[in-house]
Amino acid sequence: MFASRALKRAVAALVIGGTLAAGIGLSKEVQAQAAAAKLEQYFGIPSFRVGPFAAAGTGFFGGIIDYLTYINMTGGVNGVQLTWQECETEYIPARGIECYQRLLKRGNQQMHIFEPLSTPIAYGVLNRVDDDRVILTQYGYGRSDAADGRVFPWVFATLTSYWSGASAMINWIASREGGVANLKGKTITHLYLDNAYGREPLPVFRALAKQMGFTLQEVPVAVPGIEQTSQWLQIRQAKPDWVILWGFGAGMNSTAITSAARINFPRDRMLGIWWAASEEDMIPAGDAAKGFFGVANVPSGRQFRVVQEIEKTVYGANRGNLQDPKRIGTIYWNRGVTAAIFWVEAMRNAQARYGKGQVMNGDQLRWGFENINLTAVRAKELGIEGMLPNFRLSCEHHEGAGVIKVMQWDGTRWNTVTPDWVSSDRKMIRTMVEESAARYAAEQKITLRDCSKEK
Amino acid sequence: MFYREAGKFRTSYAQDAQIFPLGLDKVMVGALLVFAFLIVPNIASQYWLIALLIPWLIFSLVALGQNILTGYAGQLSLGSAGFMAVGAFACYNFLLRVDGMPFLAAVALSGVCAAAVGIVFGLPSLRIRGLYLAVATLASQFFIVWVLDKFGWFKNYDPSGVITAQPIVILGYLFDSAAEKYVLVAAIVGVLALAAKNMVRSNIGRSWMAVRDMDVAAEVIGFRPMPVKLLAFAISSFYCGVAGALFAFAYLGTVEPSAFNIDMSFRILFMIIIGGVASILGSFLGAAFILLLPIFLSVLFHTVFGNAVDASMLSATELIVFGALIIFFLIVEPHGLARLWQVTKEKLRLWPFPH
Amino acid sequence: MNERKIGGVILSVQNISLAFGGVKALTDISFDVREHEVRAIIGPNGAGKSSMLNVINGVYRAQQGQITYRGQVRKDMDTHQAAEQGIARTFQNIALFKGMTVLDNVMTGRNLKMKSNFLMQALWWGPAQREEMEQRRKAEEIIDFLEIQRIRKTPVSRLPYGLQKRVELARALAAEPKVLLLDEPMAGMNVEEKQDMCRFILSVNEQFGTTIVLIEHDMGVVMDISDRVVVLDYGKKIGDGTPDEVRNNQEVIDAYLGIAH
Amino acid sequence: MSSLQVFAEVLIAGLLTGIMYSLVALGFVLIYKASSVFNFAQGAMVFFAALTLVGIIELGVPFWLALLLTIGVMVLLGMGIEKFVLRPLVNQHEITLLMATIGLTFVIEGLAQLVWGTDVRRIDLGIKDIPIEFIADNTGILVSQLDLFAAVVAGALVATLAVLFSHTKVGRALRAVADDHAAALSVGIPLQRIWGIVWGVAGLVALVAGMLWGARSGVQFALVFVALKALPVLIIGGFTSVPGVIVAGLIVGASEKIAEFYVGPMVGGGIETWFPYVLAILFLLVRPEGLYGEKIIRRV
Repeated sequence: MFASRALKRAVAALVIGGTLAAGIGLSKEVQAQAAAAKLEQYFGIPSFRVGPFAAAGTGFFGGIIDYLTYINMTGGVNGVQLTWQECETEYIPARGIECYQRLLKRGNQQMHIFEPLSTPIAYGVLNRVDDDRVILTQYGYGRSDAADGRVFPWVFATLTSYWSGASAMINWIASREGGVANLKGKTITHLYLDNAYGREPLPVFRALAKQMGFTLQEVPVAVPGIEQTSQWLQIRQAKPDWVILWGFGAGMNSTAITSAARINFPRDRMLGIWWAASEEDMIPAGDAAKGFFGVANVPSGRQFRVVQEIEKTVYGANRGNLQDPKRIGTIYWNRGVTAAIFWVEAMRNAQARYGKGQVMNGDQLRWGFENINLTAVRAKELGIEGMLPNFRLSCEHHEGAGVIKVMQWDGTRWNTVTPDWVSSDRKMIRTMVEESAARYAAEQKITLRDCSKEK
Repeated sequence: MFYREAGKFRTSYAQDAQIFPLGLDKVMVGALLVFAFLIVPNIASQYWLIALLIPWLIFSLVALGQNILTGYAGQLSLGSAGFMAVGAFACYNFLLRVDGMPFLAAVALSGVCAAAVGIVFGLPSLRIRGLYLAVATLASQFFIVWVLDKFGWFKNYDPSGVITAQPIVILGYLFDSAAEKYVLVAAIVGVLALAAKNMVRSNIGRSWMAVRDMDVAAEVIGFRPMPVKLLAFAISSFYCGVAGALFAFAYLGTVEPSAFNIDMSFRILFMIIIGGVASILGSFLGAAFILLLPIFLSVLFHTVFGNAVDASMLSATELIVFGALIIFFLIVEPHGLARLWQVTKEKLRLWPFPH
Repeated sequence: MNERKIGGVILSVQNISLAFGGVKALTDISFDVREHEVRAIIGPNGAGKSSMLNVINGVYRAQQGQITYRGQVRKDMDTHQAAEQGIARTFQNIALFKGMTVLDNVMTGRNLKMKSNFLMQALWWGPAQREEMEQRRKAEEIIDFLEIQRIRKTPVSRLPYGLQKRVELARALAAEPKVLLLDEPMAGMNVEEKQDMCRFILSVNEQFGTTIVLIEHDMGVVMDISDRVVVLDYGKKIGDGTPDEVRNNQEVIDAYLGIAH
Repeated sequence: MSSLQVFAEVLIAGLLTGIMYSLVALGFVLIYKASSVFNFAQGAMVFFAALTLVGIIELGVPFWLALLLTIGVMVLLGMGIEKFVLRPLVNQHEITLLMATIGLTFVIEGLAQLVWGTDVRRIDLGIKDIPIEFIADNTGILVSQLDLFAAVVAGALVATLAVLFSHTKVGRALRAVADDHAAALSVGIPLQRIWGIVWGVAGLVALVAGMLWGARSGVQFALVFVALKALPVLIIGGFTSVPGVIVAGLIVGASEKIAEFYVGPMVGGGIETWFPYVLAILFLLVRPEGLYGEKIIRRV
């Protein structure tokens, strides 16, 4: 008996020892291999493919990888091949930071762009990117005031930020109501996940409510939000004209929609932020979701040329990353593709200035980002007309166009109902951004970056 | 052979009460300290420092706190992450609102704040036991996060509802690099671990264990359950609070209250169970197991199967293996990794003559 | 060994009645204990002996009656007071601290003598350390006295029953009690163990002059070592006096022969 | 709408939600009662069950057959857990067993996502999650068909279990086991077979919970979180009482909804997260052993 116990213990020791040793050893070896490689631009991909948000993760990072593969299969960026390393974050900050550090270096290659698709993880690395000269792209999430490139030189919001999104949503609602004037006396409910993310747009909504004279009902939903009975009873009492759904995760979003059905609240009076407007958020709600409006920072669909080409080239060659090719053209996947498009676009800009066919470093890529100029012509070349708005970034302005499209769910797919992009109140938002950024800079004793010195 | 008690006679109780009775132990501990404070900071890569060592030390500290409360005082609690949150936000506000507040003082004070909160939420323990208490302590977890989330003051009305840790300055010296932060964390954790060891080998430690093992007898022999339990809650929460402050200042940097979620509380409890209940060493081993093993698994899997296997399947498999390992270790040694270590040590004392 | 002399009354219980819900455990019990004597409480199972001890050191609160201890009259005892006032006890089914070593168990007996606060202990501060060592010496005296040096560092859960009983006695003695309550100290022991235990109890009584109140089933033992005996039956006192008086008390005989009431 | 109607509506909604909590808590109780294991993996089992069901349906298997298959899977899973995880750990400390079930949680979650992937799916029970016109028209109060259906199912489930446990051989054996393992063994009750059965039944309960919750908020990972909702129910109801869990579920559901609805708006809302736990604490201060839990008598 004792002997056997001792034996078991020995085995136990071996198991753990082995795991560790192998873990370290192998990683070294592979790094060595990678180091040997020539003319590769290396990207780190901190994905999450398990856990509550896995559906988002697999779609988004699948899209990124598919586009990178597509670029490689079509000759790379001026001959420079793209290579990447994936790392599972499970959407947990600690794991995210570990991934950031793990991906940061691979052999002699450096990670220059970090896109965790997670506000908590973005916060976890926010204070590191300056030293590591890594670009944190915050593709449609994170601190809205990071749009001020003088305070956050390494953080971008290439897509519309939450604040711009919020403002644009109100603008669209106003247009549905036949003009801002008609918002007076109306009630709009902000149904939000009760954490930093859900509270982010409150300053904007409150300001607009005062300015446009509508009543704002704030209804928080406790994390994880799979139970909203009392919230919807409150909404039923307030009889709002619109409910803005600021949720994350299919659990909360689909529950919100089914709960609306339970009190006969019309779904075509609901408008979901882009984290509450993916196919994965609608499907579980079934018919209840029919008519629901969703915000798109990148619309869904396969009609875009780049999507079709990826499908043809990458999936044709059976090198696609999605387990289920049916998800090609879905919101998260499309968003991932466009995220990668910006990476590559920044690379092209940088190469154009610092040397074609070269591997770019962090500073060069940042210059590339800050000189992104997405004109109609360029969009056509990239095959993303209607997929992304036209805009240009600069040293001061790290946020994209600050516009949205609105889609409606017909029970099986999203249909864009706004052919043109709905704009936000740029001036107001920019003022808020700069105020907030200034406060942050003061608190952190940051000296503002002088953009006039750079070009 | 060399690891022996034989021939080393103790001539005073003080000698007998030492933490590391054997000469060899002392040497090794000394070596360990040199290694930890002189060698590691110089040789360890950024990755090791930031991604592994610093979080490991911080969570070991929380696990220590949890172990004092659950392991020694026998109060099953699930509020640790909540108390960490108190520490983190207290530290931020002390530094923000009190000019010239020294960093270490702020950390200590945030520990005290956490302790105060801990006492309040410890009160039910005077009447509630076991699993019932464990679930009841979840109240603290949820309530604390809710309060921090709800009231902007704690976050200095940051529009994103987060706090950003101020730079760490001690006596005018800026602890900026990973190595510096590591040294700072290691020092604090080391001191508090020693303090914990001292407490558990003193009267206070005995009072905790007495209440844990047989509260009526403890009362009859003269311990007062109420102060004993509440002190356990206070000290445990103090450890959590300090760890929380370090978590925010030496590790995460920018934190939102919901970072200290229920999942974290559970993981901290896992750490002491897998590491060893009522064991200082166990707290460190457990933290390593729960925090680092998944990372090693993922490194291992990605390097072995790399791009050959679909990443989603890889991640899922990591989970399975991790869970299986937990079960495996429990079956091998239900009393945790610390016991494994202890057993090997006892074997070593007899080696090479087992009988 | 010093010649012990029985002193005045140190502890007396008057008209104690205790009931759990409807069940009467003790009805109107009165008796006294003199300093330095060995006082036995006997009676059939369920006679309320343990309840009596529990009332004396405050584990139970009697509904009626009062307790006079060292001249102080109380409605009922408070466990902690009892400990502070020098009442220690052992339990019928051993109540040791299973997770701790013999030494630590005995050390807990010294806890009331420890004055240093937790901060000093945490820092292993000079005074705290000196105090710890001081108390450790005292504890070791008891350990030597009860001849359990060998098992000093053994976790009590690994000890055989007889030894556990002895360790529990050691823990009680470590508190240097004036009055020592022993609840069936010899239950379930073999003859040798019993003899040892008797020896210890008597020498405690003689050397430290500790007053001893013990519950015991083994009549032989009781009659040998105790100065006076109280007999309980169904929660009532049916006899009180020297062993001989009790032995010839008809009621007691009936009770033990099981004459129906 | 009169304030009375509003209150009635909140109350009813709360009670119906409460039943949903009870349904999850039931799984915990069964296992704790039989083997005094706090099965942390219950939430994962709920997720696994629902996912397996829809997964099989997606393969083109008719609903009822898929249901039977899933039942089989869950029973096997439950018994497997008993055999390979808990049997080797028999007689270990409560907390060790708890940890084992935590390890189990990782395994099950991983397994579910490995086998069925991470896509979010929906499950159609044929009952719509919309108000019942009849009640709405006559009282103005909205009651969801699905909620009512769920309540009925839960009630039926509990009733059946109650009958099984009180009138069958297995049930008597289980009660004996629950009272005292050693004693049960000594009278020749096959302890491990009983445990196997109980874990099987728990798997079954998980399936039912998974179906109903899945129909409400989709079949997806978030289902594991419903376990959290069951915890306050457990302490109020007592870890060992089936009826207790039902009553407690009703109490928790109703009170948390009323609190959120009437008090929430005054303090900024979201108090549902902690309210049930505070309620549970207050409750425990009065009755430390829970509503129906066995009274703990501590003698010396």
